[in-house]
Amino acid sequence: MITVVYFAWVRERIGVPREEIDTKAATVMDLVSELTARDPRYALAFSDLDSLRVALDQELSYFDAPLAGVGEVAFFPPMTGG
Amino acid sequence: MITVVYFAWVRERIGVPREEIDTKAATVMDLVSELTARDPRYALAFSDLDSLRVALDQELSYFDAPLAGVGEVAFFPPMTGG
Amino acid sequence: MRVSVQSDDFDLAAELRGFGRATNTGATVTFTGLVRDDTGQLDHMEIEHYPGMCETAIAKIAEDACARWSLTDCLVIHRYGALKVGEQIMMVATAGRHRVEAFEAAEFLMDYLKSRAPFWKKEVSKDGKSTDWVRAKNSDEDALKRW
Amino acid sequence: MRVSVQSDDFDLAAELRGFGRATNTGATVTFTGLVRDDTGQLDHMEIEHYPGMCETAIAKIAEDACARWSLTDCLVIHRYGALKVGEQIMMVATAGRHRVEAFEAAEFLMDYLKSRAPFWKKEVSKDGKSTDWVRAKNSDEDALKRW
Repeated sequence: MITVVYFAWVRERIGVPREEIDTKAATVMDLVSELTARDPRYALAFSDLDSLRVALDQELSYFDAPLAGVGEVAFFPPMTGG
Repeated sequence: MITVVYFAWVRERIGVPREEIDTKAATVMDLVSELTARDPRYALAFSDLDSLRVALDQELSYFDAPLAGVGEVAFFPPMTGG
Repeated sequence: MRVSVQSDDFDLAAELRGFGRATNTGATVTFTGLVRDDTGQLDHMEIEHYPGMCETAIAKIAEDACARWSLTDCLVIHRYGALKVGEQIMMVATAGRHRVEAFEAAEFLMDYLKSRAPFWKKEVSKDGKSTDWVRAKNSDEDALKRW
Repeated sequence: MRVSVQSDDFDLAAELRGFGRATNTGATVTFTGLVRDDTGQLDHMEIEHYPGMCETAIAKIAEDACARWSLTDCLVIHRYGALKVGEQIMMVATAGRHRVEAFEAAEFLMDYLKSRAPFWKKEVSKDGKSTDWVRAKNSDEDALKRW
Protein backbone atom coordinates (compact mmCIF):
# COMPACT_ATOMS: atom_id res chain seq x y z
CA MET A 1 0.00 0.00 0.00
CA ILE A 2 1.15 3.44 -0.92
CA THR A 3 -0.42 6.85 -0.24
CA VAL A 4 -0.96 8.89 -3.39
CA VAL A 5 -1.77 12.61 -3.14
CA TYR A 6 -2.84 15.06 -5.85
CA PHE A 7 -2.77 18.84 -6.05
CA ALA A 8 -4.27 21.64 -8.14
CA TRP A 9 -5.82 20.54 -11.48
CA VAL A 10 -4.47 17.01 -11.05
CA ARG A 11 -6.56 16.72 -7.89
CA GLU A 12 -9.56 18.23 -9.69
CA ARG A 13 -9.32 15.79 -12.59
CA ILE A 14 -8.89 12.74 -10.40
CA GLY A 15 -11.58 13.93 -8.02
CA VAL A 16 -9.91 13.09 -4.71
CA PRO A 17 -7.03 14.76 -2.86
CA ARG A 18 -5.56 11.53 -1.53
CA GLU A 19 -6.01 7.77 -1.71
CA GLU A 20 -4.37 4.55 -0.64
CA ILE A 21 -3.31 2.40 -3.60
CA ASP A 22 -2.53 -1.28 -3.39
CA THR A 23 0.22 -1.63 -5.94
CA LYS A 24 3.35 -3.55 -6.80
CA ALA A 25 4.55 -0.86 -9.24
CA ALA A 26 8.34 -0.75 -9.31
CA THR A 27 8.67 2.85 -10.51
CA VAL A 28 6.59 6.03 -10.59
CA MET A 29 6.04 5.40 -14.31
CA ASP A 30 4.68 1.92 -13.58
CA LEU A 31 2.25 3.44 -11.06
CA VAL A 32 1.13 6.04 -13.62
CA SER A 33 0.49 3.28 -16.21
CA GLU A 34 -1.43 1.20 -13.68
CA LEU A 35 -3.68 4.13 -12.69
CA THR A 36 -4.14 5.26 -16.31
CA ALA A 37 -5.44 1.79 -17.20
CA ARG A 38 -7.81 1.82 -14.23
CA ASP A 39 -10.08 4.81 -15.04
CA PRO A 40 -10.42 7.66 -17.60
CA ARG A 41 -10.05 10.20 -14.77
CA TYR A 42 -6.43 9.10 -14.36
CA ALA A 43 -5.88 8.90 -18.10
CA LEU A 44 -6.98 12.54 -18.32
CA ALA A 45 -4.84 13.67 -15.40
CA PHE A 46 -1.75 11.86 -16.66
CA SER A 47 -2.22 12.60 -20.38
CA ASP A 48 0.72 15.03 -20.55
CA LEU A 49 3.52 14.01 -18.22
CA ASP A 50 5.69 16.96 -19.28
CA SER A 51 3.24 19.22 -17.49
CA LEU A 52 3.40 17.11 -14.32
CA ARG A 53 5.80 16.90 -11.40
CA VAL A 54 6.19 14.09 -8.89
CA ALA A 55 7.39 14.06 -5.28
CA LEU A 56 8.36 10.96 -3.32
CA ASP A 57 7.98 11.28 0.44
CA GLN A 58 7.72 15.05 -0.04
CA GLU A 59 10.87 15.44 -2.12
CA LEU A 60 10.85 16.31 -5.82
CA SER A 61 11.72 13.26 -7.90
CA TYR A 62 11.44 11.76 -11.38
CA PHE A 63 9.05 9.49 -13.22
CA ASP A 64 11.67 6.77 -13.61
CA ALA A 65 12.47 6.74 -9.87
CA PRO A 66 11.92 3.44 -7.98
CA LEU A 67 9.06 3.22 -5.48
CA ALA A 68 10.75 0.75 -3.11
CA GLY A 69 10.47 2.03 0.47
CA VAL A 70 8.38 5.06 -0.56
CA GLY A 71 5.32 5.79 1.61
CA GLU A 72 3.84 8.82 -0.19
CA VAL A 73 3.74 9.74 -3.87
CA ALA A 74 2.49 13.19 -4.93
CA PHE A 75 1.46 14.30 -8.41
CA PHE A 76 1.00 17.97 -9.26
CA PRO A 77 1.52 20.61 -11.97
CA PRO A 78 4.65 22.83 -11.91
CA MET A 79 4.60 24.86 -8.73
CA THR A 80 3.63 28.51 -8.65
CA GLY A 81 4.76 29.76 -5.27
CA GLY A 82 5.97 33.22 -4.34
CA MET B 1 30.80 87.29 -6.03
CA ILE B 2 30.22 83.59 -5.95
CA THR B 3 29.34 81.28 -3.04
CA VAL B 4 31.75 78.37 -2.67
CA VAL B 5 30.86 75.43 -0.41
CA TYR B 6 33.00 72.49 0.71
CA PHE B 7 32.11 69.07 2.10
CA ALA B 8 33.82 66.19 3.91
CA TRP B 9 37.64 66.26 3.87
CA VAL B 10 37.67 69.15 1.41
CA ARG B 11 35.86 71.21 4.02
CA GLU B 12 38.25 69.99 6.73
CA ARG B 13 41.35 70.91 4.71
CA ILE B 14 40.09 74.35 3.77
CA GLY B 15 38.78 74.97 7.26
CA VAL B 16 35.44 76.58 6.41
CA PRO B 17 32.19 75.07 5.12
CA ARG B 18 31.31 78.05 2.92
CA GLU B 19 32.67 81.39 1.78
CA GLU B 20 31.94 84.21 -0.63
CA ILE B 21 34.66 84.63 -3.24
CA ASP B 22 35.17 87.76 -5.30
CA THR B 23 36.37 86.31 -8.59
CA LYS B 24 36.38 86.80 -12.32
CA ALA B 25 37.25 83.14 -13.00
CA ALA B 26 35.73 82.00 -16.28
CA THR B 27 35.65 78.27 -15.48
CA VAL B 28 35.72 76.01 -12.44
CA MET B 29 39.35 75.22 -13.28
CA ASP B 30 40.21 78.94 -13.24
CA LEU B 31 38.61 79.25 -9.82
CA VAL B 32 40.59 76.26 -8.54
CA SER B 33 43.85 77.82 -9.81
CA GLU B 34 43.00 81.17 -8.25
CA LEU B 35 42.26 79.60 -4.85
CA THR B 36 45.31 77.30 -5.01
CA ALA B 37 47.55 80.34 -5.53
CA ARG B 38 45.91 82.12 -2.63
CA ASP B 39 46.74 79.79 0.31
CA PRO B 40 48.35 76.37 1.02
CA ARG B 41 45.03 75.16 2.50
CA TYR B 42 43.48 75.31 -0.95
CA ALA B 43 46.57 73.83 -2.60
CA LEU B 44 46.24 70.85 -0.23
CA ALA B 45 42.51 70.45 -0.83
CA PHE B 46 42.84 70.72 -4.61
CA SER B 47 46.07 68.70 -4.98
CA ASP B 48 44.36 65.72 -6.64
CA LEU B 49 41.47 66.80 -8.80
CA ASP B 50 40.72 63.19 -9.82
CA SER B 51 39.52 62.59 -6.27
CA LEU B 52 37.27 65.65 -6.33
CA ARG B 53 33.82 66.35 -7.68
CA VAL B 54 32.21 69.71 -8.42
CA ALA B 55 28.59 70.83 -8.44
CA LEU B 56 27.32 74.09 -9.95
CA ASP B 57 24.11 75.39 -8.41
CA GLN B 58 23.61 71.96 -6.84
CA GLU B 59 24.04 69.95 -10.01
CA LEU B 60 27.04 67.73 -10.71
CA SER B 61 29.31 69.36 -13.29
CA TYR B 62 32.89 69.36 -14.63
CA PHE B 63 36.07 71.27 -13.96
CA ASP B 64 36.07 72.80 -17.43
CA ALA B 65 32.49 74.09 -17.07
CA PRO B 66 31.97 77.88 -17.38
CA LEU B 67 31.01 79.84 -14.24
CA ALA B 68 28.92 82.49 -16.01
CA GLY B 69 25.59 82.84 -14.23
CA VAL B 70 26.52 80.36 -11.50
CA GLY B 71 25.65 81.39 -7.92
CA GLU B 72 27.01 78.42 -5.96
CA VAL B 73 30.02 76.18 -6.57
CA ALA B 74 30.52 73.07 -4.41
CA PHE B 75 33.69 70.98 -4.07
CA PHE B 76 33.62 67.55 -2.45
CA PRO B 77 35.06 64.01 -2.65
CA PRO B 78 33.14 61.25 -4.46
CA MET B 79 29.81 60.75 -2.72
CA THR B 80 29.16 57.82 -0.41
CA GLY B 81 25.41 57.74 0.08
CA GLY B 82 23.21 54.74 0.67
CA MET C 1 16.31 31.89 10.28
CA ARG C 2 12.56 31.47 10.44
CA VAL C 3 10.08 29.86 8.06
CA SER C 4 6.30 29.97 8.41
CA VAL C 5 3.54 28.52 6.23
CA GLN C 6 0.24 29.90 7.42
CA SER C 7 -3.27 30.90 6.39
CA ASP C 8 -3.29 34.02 8.60
CA ASP C 9 -2.15 37.37 7.30
CA PHE C 10 1.15 38.75 8.57
CA ASP C 11 2.20 42.22 9.67
CA LEU C 12 5.43 43.11 7.85
CA ALA C 13 6.18 45.66 10.55
CA ALA C 14 5.79 43.19 13.42
CA GLU C 15 7.73 40.49 11.57
CA LEU C 16 10.66 42.83 11.03
CA ARG C 17 10.92 43.98 14.64
CA GLY C 18 14.42 43.02 15.67
CA PHE C 19 15.07 41.29 12.36
CA GLY C 20 18.77 41.12 11.46
CA ARG C 21 19.77 43.45 14.27
CA ALA C 22 23.34 42.21 14.63
CA THR C 23 26.25 44.68 14.60
CA ASN C 24 27.60 43.00 11.46
CA THR C 25 24.35 43.56 9.55
CA GLY C 26 24.76 46.38 7.04
CA ALA C 27 21.75 45.75 4.84
CA THR C 28 18.30 44.22 4.98
CA VAL C 29 16.02 43.55 2.02
CA THR C 30 12.37 42.56 2.10
CA PHE C 31 10.08 41.35 -0.64
CA THR C 32 6.31 41.18 -0.33
CA GLY C 33 4.06 39.52 -2.91
CA LEU C 34 0.47 40.77 -3.19
CA VAL C 35 -2.64 39.56 -5.01
CA ARG C 36 -2.68 41.77 -8.11
CA ASP C 37 -5.67 42.45 -10.32
CA ASP C 38 -4.76 43.60 -13.82
CA THR C 39 -8.20 43.35 -15.39
CA GLY C 40 -10.59 44.45 -12.65
CA GLN C 41 -12.25 41.01 -12.91
CA LEU C 42 -10.40 39.17 -10.14
CA ASP C 43 -12.22 38.43 -6.91
CA HIS C 44 -9.62 36.36 -5.11
CA MET C 45 -6.86 33.82 -5.44
CA GLU C 46 -6.96 30.36 -3.92
CA ILE C 47 -3.57 29.15 -2.85
CA GLU C 48 -3.32 25.41 -2.44
CA HIS C 49 -0.30 23.95 -0.67
CA TYR C 50 1.30 20.63 0.18
CA PRO C 51 1.45 20.62 4.00
CA GLY C 52 4.74 19.32 5.29
CA MET C 53 6.58 19.46 1.99
CA CYS C 54 6.13 23.26 1.93
CA GLU C 55 7.90 23.74 5.23
CA THR C 56 10.69 21.30 4.33
CA ALA C 57 11.25 22.74 0.85
CA ILE C 58 11.26 26.36 2.05
CA ALA C 59 13.58 25.59 4.97
CA LYS C 60 16.03 23.98 2.58
CA ILE C 61 15.95 26.96 0.20
CA ALA C 62 16.42 29.37 3.12
CA GLU C 63 19.33 27.36 4.52
CA ASP C 64 20.98 27.41 1.11
CA ALA C 65 20.60 31.20 0.94
CA CYS C 66 21.94 31.70 4.49
CA ALA C 67 25.03 29.61 3.76
CA ARG C 68 25.74 30.97 0.30
CA TRP C 69 25.56 34.66 1.23
CA SER C 70 26.59 34.34 4.90
CA LEU C 71 23.34 35.99 5.89
CA THR C 72 22.99 37.31 9.41
CA ASP C 73 19.25 36.63 9.30
CA CYS C 74 16.61 35.22 6.98
CA LEU C 75 12.81 35.00 7.12
CA VAL C 76 10.21 33.44 4.83
CA ILE C 77 6.44 33.57 5.35
CA HIS C 78 4.05 32.07 2.80
CA ARG C 79 0.27 32.00 3.11
CA TYR C 80 -2.30 29.60 1.72
CA GLY C 81 -6.10 29.71 1.37
CA ALA C 82 -8.41 32.28 -0.24
CA LEU C 83 -6.74 35.68 -0.60
CA LYS C 84 -8.56 38.79 -1.85
CA VAL C 85 -7.09 41.33 -4.29
CA GLY C 86 -4.52 43.46 -2.47
CA GLU C 87 -3.85 40.89 0.25
CA GLN C 88 -0.32 39.83 1.07
CA ILE C 89 0.61 36.38 -0.28
CA MET C 90 4.11 35.99 1.08
CA MET C 91 7.26 37.75 2.17
CA VAL C 92 10.96 37.14 2.44
CA ALA C 93 13.49 39.16 4.39
CA THR C 94 17.27 38.88 4.27
CA ALA C 95 19.98 40.54 6.35
CA GLY C 96 23.65 40.56 5.36
CA ARG C 97 26.85 42.53 5.62
CA HIS C 98 26.51 44.39 2.32
CA ARG C 99 23.70 45.39 0.03
CA VAL C 100 24.64 43.06 -2.81
CA GLU C 101 24.43 40.00 -0.55
CA ALA C 102 21.05 40.99 0.88
CA PHE C 103 19.62 41.72 -2.59
CA GLU C 104 20.98 38.58 -4.23
CA ALA C 105 19.82 36.31 -1.43
CA ALA C 106 16.30 37.79 -1.56
CA GLU C 107 16.11 37.27 -5.34
CA PHE C 108 17.47 33.75 -5.01
CA LEU C 109 14.80 32.97 -2.40
CA MET C 110 12.08 34.36 -4.65
CA ASP C 111 13.27 32.49 -7.73
CA TYR C 112 13.39 29.20 -5.85
CA LEU C 113 10.12 29.69 -3.97
CA LYS C 114 8.46 30.37 -7.31
CA SER C 115 9.46 27.05 -8.88
CA ARG C 116 10.37 24.76 -5.99
CA ALA C 117 7.93 25.45 -3.15
CA PRO C 118 4.76 23.34 -3.53
CA PHE C 119 2.07 26.01 -3.85
CA TRP C 120 -0.47 26.37 -6.63
CA LYS C 121 -2.53 29.47 -7.37
CA LYS C 122 -6.02 29.57 -8.80
CA GLU C 123 -7.65 32.82 -9.88
CA VAL C 124 -11.37 33.17 -9.21
CA SER C 125 -13.24 35.92 -11.06
CA LYS C 126 -15.83 38.25 -9.53
CA ASP C 127 -18.74 36.50 -11.27
CA GLY C 128 -17.39 33.17 -9.96
CA LYS C 129 -17.58 31.65 -13.46
CA SER C 130 -13.93 31.76 -14.38
CA THR C 131 -11.43 29.77 -12.36
CA ASP C 132 -7.96 29.44 -13.81
CA TRP C 133 -4.90 27.75 -12.40
CA VAL C 134 -1.95 30.10 -12.77
CA ARG C 135 0.54 28.46 -15.09
CA ALA C 136 4.23 28.28 -14.34
CA LYS C 137 6.26 30.24 -16.89
CA ASN C 138 9.30 28.85 -18.66
CA SER C 139 11.03 32.05 -17.58
CA ASP C 140 10.49 31.07 -13.94
CA GLU C 141 12.39 27.84 -14.47
CA ASP C 142 15.03 29.69 -16.50
CA ALA C 143 15.50 32.15 -13.63
CA LEU C 144 17.04 29.33 -11.56
CA LYS C 145 19.91 29.00 -14.00
CA ARG C 146 21.54 32.22 -12.88
CA TRP C 147 22.24 30.78 -9.42
CA MET D 1 6.55 58.96 -4.66
CA ARG D 2 8.06 60.40 -1.51
CA VAL D 3 11.59 61.52 -0.68
CA SER D 4 12.80 62.59 2.75
CA VAL D 5 16.23 63.74 3.94
CA GLN D 6 16.17 63.89 7.72
CA SER D 7 18.24 63.55 10.88
CA ASP D 8 15.48 61.70 12.76
CA ASP D 9 15.24 57.92 12.73
CA PHE D 10 12.41 56.33 10.78
CA ASP D 11 10.10 53.42 11.54
CA LEU D 12 10.11 51.05 8.57
CA ALA D 13 6.76 49.70 9.70
CA ALA D 14 5.09 53.09 9.88
CA GLU D 15 6.63 54.21 6.59
CA LEU D 16 5.26 51.16 4.81
CA ARG D 17 1.71 51.50 6.09
CA GLY D 18 -0.39 51.82 2.95
CA PHE D 19 2.71 51.87 0.75
CA GLY D 20 2.04 50.66 -2.82
CA ARG D 21 -1.44 49.47 -1.97
CA ALA D 22 -2.90 49.74 -5.46
CA THR D 23 -4.73 46.77 -7.00
CA ASN D 24 -2.10 46.64 -9.76
CA THR D 25 0.73 46.26 -7.26
CA GLY D 26 2.00 42.68 -7.19
CA ALA D 27 5.32 43.16 -5.47
CA THR D 28 7.04 45.49 -3.04
CA VAL D 29 10.72 45.52 -2.18
CA THR D 30 12.42 47.40 0.64
CA PHE D 31 16.07 48.00 1.37
CA THR D 32 17.39 49.28 4.69
CA GLY D 33 21.02 50.31 5.23
CA LEU D 34 22.40 50.08 8.78
CA VAL D 35 25.59 51.25 10.47
CA ARG D 36 27.71 48.09 10.50
CA ASP D 37 30.68 47.42 12.75
CA ASP D 38 33.05 44.78 11.40
CA THR D 39 35.90 45.30 13.84
CA GLY D 40 34.20 46.05 17.15
CA GLN D 41 36.03 49.42 17.16
CA LEU D 42 33.35 51.64 15.62
CA ASP D 43 31.48 54.06 17.84
CA HIS D 44 29.41 55.90 15.28
CA MET D 45 29.26 57.25 11.78
CA GLU D 46 28.89 60.91 10.92
CA ILE D 47 26.90 61.51 7.80
CA GLU D 48 27.44 64.88 6.19
CA HIS D 49 25.04 66.05 3.52
CA TYR D 50 24.54 68.87 1.04
CA PRO D 51 21.15 70.36 1.99
CA GLY D 52 19.02 71.14 -1.03
CA MET D 53 21.12 69.20 -3.52
CA CYS D 54 20.33 65.96 -1.62
CA GLU D 55 16.60 66.38 -2.04
CA THR D 56 16.88 67.40 -5.70
CA ALA D 57 19.29 64.60 -6.60
CA ILE D 58 17.27 61.90 -4.83
CA ALA D 59 13.98 63.12 -6.32
CA LYS D 60 15.50 62.92 -9.79
CA ILE D 61 16.80 59.38 -9.22
CA ALA D 62 13.42 58.30 -7.82
CA GLU D 63 11.55 59.85 -10.75
CA ASP D 64 13.82 58.00 -13.17
CA ALA D 65 13.11 54.70 -11.38
CA CYS D 66 9.33 55.32 -11.33
CA ALA D 67 9.26 56.01 -15.05
CA ARG D 68 11.62 53.27 -16.15
CA TRP D 69 9.90 50.45 -14.24
CA SER D 70 6.35 51.90 -14.21
CA LEU D 71 6.38 51.73 -10.43
CA THR D 72 3.10 52.06 -8.60
CA ASP D 73 4.92 53.62 -5.63
CA CYS D 74 8.41 54.64 -4.55
CA LEU D 75 9.90 55.92 -1.29
CA VAL D 76 13.39 57.06 -0.30
CA ILE D 77 14.44 58.17 3.18
CA HIS D 78 18.05 59.13 3.93
CA ARG D 79 19.36 60.32 7.28
CA TYR D 80 22.28 62.58 8.17
CA GLY D 81 24.09 63.36 11.43
CA ALA D 82 25.75 61.08 14.00
CA LEU D 83 24.47 57.51 13.78
CA LYS D 84 25.48 54.78 16.24
CA VAL D 85 26.30 51.19 15.28
CA GLY D 86 23.11 49.33 14.41
CA GLU D 87 21.15 52.50 13.58
CA GLN D 88 19.27 52.81 10.33
CA ILE D 89 20.99 55.03 7.75
CA MET D 90 18.48 54.97 4.94
CA MET D 91 15.74 53.02 3.22
CA VAL D 92 14.16 52.67 -0.18
CA ALA D 93 10.87 50.98 -1.02
CA THR D 94 9.51 50.18 -4.46
CA ALA D 95 6.14 48.82 -5.58
CA GLY D 96 5.48 47.42 -9.03
CA ARG D 97 3.43 44.93 -10.97
CA HIS D 98 5.94 42.09 -10.89
CA ARG D 99 8.81 41.08 -8.69
CA VAL D 100 11.53 41.72 -11.27
CA GLU D 101 10.48 45.37 -11.64
CA ALA D 102 10.36 45.97 -7.90
CA PHE D 103 13.77 44.34 -7.36
CA GLU D 104 15.48 46.07 -10.27
CA ALA D 105 14.11 49.49 -9.35
CA ALA D 106 15.28 49.08 -5.74
CA GLU D 107 18.78 48.09 -6.86
CA PHE D 108 18.90 50.95 -9.35
CA LEU D 109 17.92 53.38 -6.58
CA MET D 110 20.63 52.00 -4.29
CA ASP D 111 23.32 52.10 -6.97
CA TYR D 112 22.52 55.70 -7.85
CA LEU D 113 22.09 56.90 -4.27
CA LYS D 114 25.50 55.42 -3.49
CA SER D 115 27.35 57.45 -6.13
CA ARG D 116 25.09 60.36 -7.00
CA ALA D 117 23.42 61.53 -3.78
CA PRO D 118 25.61 64.09 -1.98
CA PHE D 119 26.29 62.35 1.34
CA TRP D 120 29.68 61.60 2.90
CA LYS D 121 30.33 59.16 5.72
CA LYS D 122 33.00 59.42 8.39
CA GLU D 123 33.71 56.58 10.77
CA VAL D 124 34.57 57.54 14.35
CA SER D 125 36.21 54.86 16.55
CA LYS D 126 35.29 54.14 20.16
CA ASP D 127 38.49 55.75 21.50
CA GLY D 128 37.69 58.84 19.41
CA LYS D 129 41.22 58.82 17.96
CA SER D 130 40.48 57.39 14.55
CA THR D 131 38.25 59.28 12.15
CA ASP D 132 38.17 58.07 8.58
CA TRP D 133 36.13 59.30 5.65
CA VAL D 134 34.60 56.29 3.91
CA ARG D 135 36.05 56.12 0.42
CA ALA D 136 33.92 55.60 -2.66
CA LYS D 137 34.80 52.33 -4.37
CA ASN D 138 35.46 52.01 -8.09
CA SER D 139 32.95 49.16 -8.01
CA ASP D 140 30.26 51.64 -6.89
CA GLU D 141 30.81 53.75 -9.99
CA ASP D 142 31.00 50.60 -12.14
CA ALA D 143 27.65 49.46 -10.74
CA LEU D 144 25.96 52.33 -12.61
CA LYS D 145 27.01 50.88 -15.95
CA ARG D 146 24.50 48.06 -15.75
CA TRP D 147 21.57 50.51 -15.95
